[in-house]
Amino acid sequence: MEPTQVKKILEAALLAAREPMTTHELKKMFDEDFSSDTLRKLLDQLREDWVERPVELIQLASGWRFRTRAEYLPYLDRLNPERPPKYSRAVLETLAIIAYRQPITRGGIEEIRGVAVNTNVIKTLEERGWIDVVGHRDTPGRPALFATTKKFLDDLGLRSVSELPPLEQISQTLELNDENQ
Amino acid sequence: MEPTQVKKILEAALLAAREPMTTHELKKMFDEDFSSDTLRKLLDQLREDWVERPVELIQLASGWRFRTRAEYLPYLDRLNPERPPKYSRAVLETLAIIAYRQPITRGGIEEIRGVAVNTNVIKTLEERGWIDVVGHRDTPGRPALFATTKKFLDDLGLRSVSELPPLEQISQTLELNDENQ
Amino acid sequence: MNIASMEAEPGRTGDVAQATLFAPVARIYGEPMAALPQDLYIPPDALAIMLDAFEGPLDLLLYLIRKANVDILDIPMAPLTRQYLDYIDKMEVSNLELAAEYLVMAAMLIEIKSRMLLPRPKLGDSDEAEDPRAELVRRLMEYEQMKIAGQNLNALPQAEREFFWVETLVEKSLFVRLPEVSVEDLKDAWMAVVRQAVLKRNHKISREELSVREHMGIILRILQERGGFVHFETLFDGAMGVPGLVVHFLAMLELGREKLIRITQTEAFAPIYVNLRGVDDLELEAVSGVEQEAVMDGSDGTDSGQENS
Repeated sequence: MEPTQVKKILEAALLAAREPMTTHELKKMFDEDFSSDTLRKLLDQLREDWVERPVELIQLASGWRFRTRAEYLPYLDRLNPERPPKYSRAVLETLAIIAYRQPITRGGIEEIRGVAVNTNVIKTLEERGWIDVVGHRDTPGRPALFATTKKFLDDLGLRSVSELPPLEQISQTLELNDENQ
Repeated sequence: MEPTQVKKILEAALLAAREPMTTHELKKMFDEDFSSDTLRKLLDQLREDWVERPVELIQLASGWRFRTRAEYLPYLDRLNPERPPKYSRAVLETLAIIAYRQPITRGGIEEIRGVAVNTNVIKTLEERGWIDVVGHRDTPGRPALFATTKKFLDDLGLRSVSELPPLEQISQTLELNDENQ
Repeated sequence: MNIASMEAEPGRTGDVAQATLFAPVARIYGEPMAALPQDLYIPPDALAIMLDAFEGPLDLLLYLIRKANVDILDIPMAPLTRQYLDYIDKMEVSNLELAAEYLVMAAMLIEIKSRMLLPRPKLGDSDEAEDPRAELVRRLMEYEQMKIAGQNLNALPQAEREFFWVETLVEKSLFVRLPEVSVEDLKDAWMAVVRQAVLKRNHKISREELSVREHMGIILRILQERGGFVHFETLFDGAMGVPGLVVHFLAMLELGREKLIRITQTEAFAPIYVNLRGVDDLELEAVSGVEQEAVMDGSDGTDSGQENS
């Protein structure tokens, strides 16, 4: 049998498989007695063939399987949307304080929130790429100054921080709410 | 978004799908608002792209799905030595009567077959997801009306009931004998 | 054509076709039974299998008719009824439990046969008389049509039998869905913070131009990127427009006030330099003990108004 034909048969079997397939299983499809080495080479070629495609052939502990590439998962996720995860109140408030009071030190944030800021909160926001250190305050300990990044603006669909709801409006709303109480 | 990228996303979704997918569902993956027509054209292109491959994109009653091409069956069959169960004549005749005479009551099926319909026959077809109750006839006992499902059409590679093989004109004498003579 | 004369000799090709129609093949007394017996003597064991082979009286009748190769529209009722009853008798003699439908059909055949012997009543004005066989023929034809349709359906390629659905692995863990935050969420969070601050009354929430804050970050970023002393002028970009330049300038002053940058000018009209207050300053302090720095660092950070201007 032509290697191209063997590859096509392997491809058909692997695309339809519900479980990873071992080379031992794959061999069963052929009358010819391929060595595991030959089969392995063909599978490697097949993997190469699929490099530009949205699914990839991967070798797992229990065998070979086609898998949807990670970069397409966000699209697939929209088909069965699960409830998106939420940031904790601490993260959101910290982010808000940094956004409205940037550049600000951790001490500054704590002063406004009235509670200590957990390192994880800062880390979460840094890892998201939404805040970073833009300098250090020239006080003992030289605390880092945090500010929001361009990515933060992009992700929230803003062109600049000044597009955030103005504080005045917020204060007014707040006063209004207070009056209503 | 580039049409090539759209096609790749469609491909990723359809290759991973557990059920046939409608254009309506596929649209959900994109921010852009594609017309069904545009999507349909891209799906047709995708089908073209796969013409030489061992799997094919087909349009079924409940949407689009990839399946292995018939010519690879002999190889794939060797992977699953357990053949799917063969349906008895009673099941096949009952299925045909429901498919061609739907919606129909059990009494209606019995009238055509001339014998009582075993409950297991109905159960077999219901469990396969090929028939279900679509209503009740407004006669004493309010008997259930059976019809075939989309899954039935999907599993037979059909888009609608009208694609079922046409009913044969019954000849006055048996053609089977003629063929064999 | 007469059914009685159609007691076919063994080995007829039609029987081969019948055999395929009437699978499963059974073994009776060790002999394979590929087709239904030709004569009417049927061993009791075979009869039980036969009963299984037929899907009911219509199926049995169709078998008899098709085997005899007679015109279904002109069924010879007498021989057909006789053969049918023979089968039924054999089954009853063997004490096989016979489905009631077989007996109902027997009664129907006898009735048709007897009506065939009587003069037929005219149908309305037409000359045509109703054929007593009409209803039976209609049912036989409809049944046969469905029987064939069932076989045709079975011949269609079927999922998981002739083809398999493609289903690639989707590993959810490869995609971590990040929380989404909207401007609205931020506003709510900020309001919660402010509300709390108001309750504590130890914080003055000033109404500050946000853009000044943003530009403070921009300036800090530029200084950090370039490092060291930066020409004051190069920090301004004409493209910002007048309002932008003003905000930028205010941000620069605010940074100075907050002691985040140092703005220096050695003499009047000399170039103004801006640099981050950072490690260098601390080192500088340590070495030369710059007085001004010491004073300012010692201050409480309230508006002194005397800092680098």
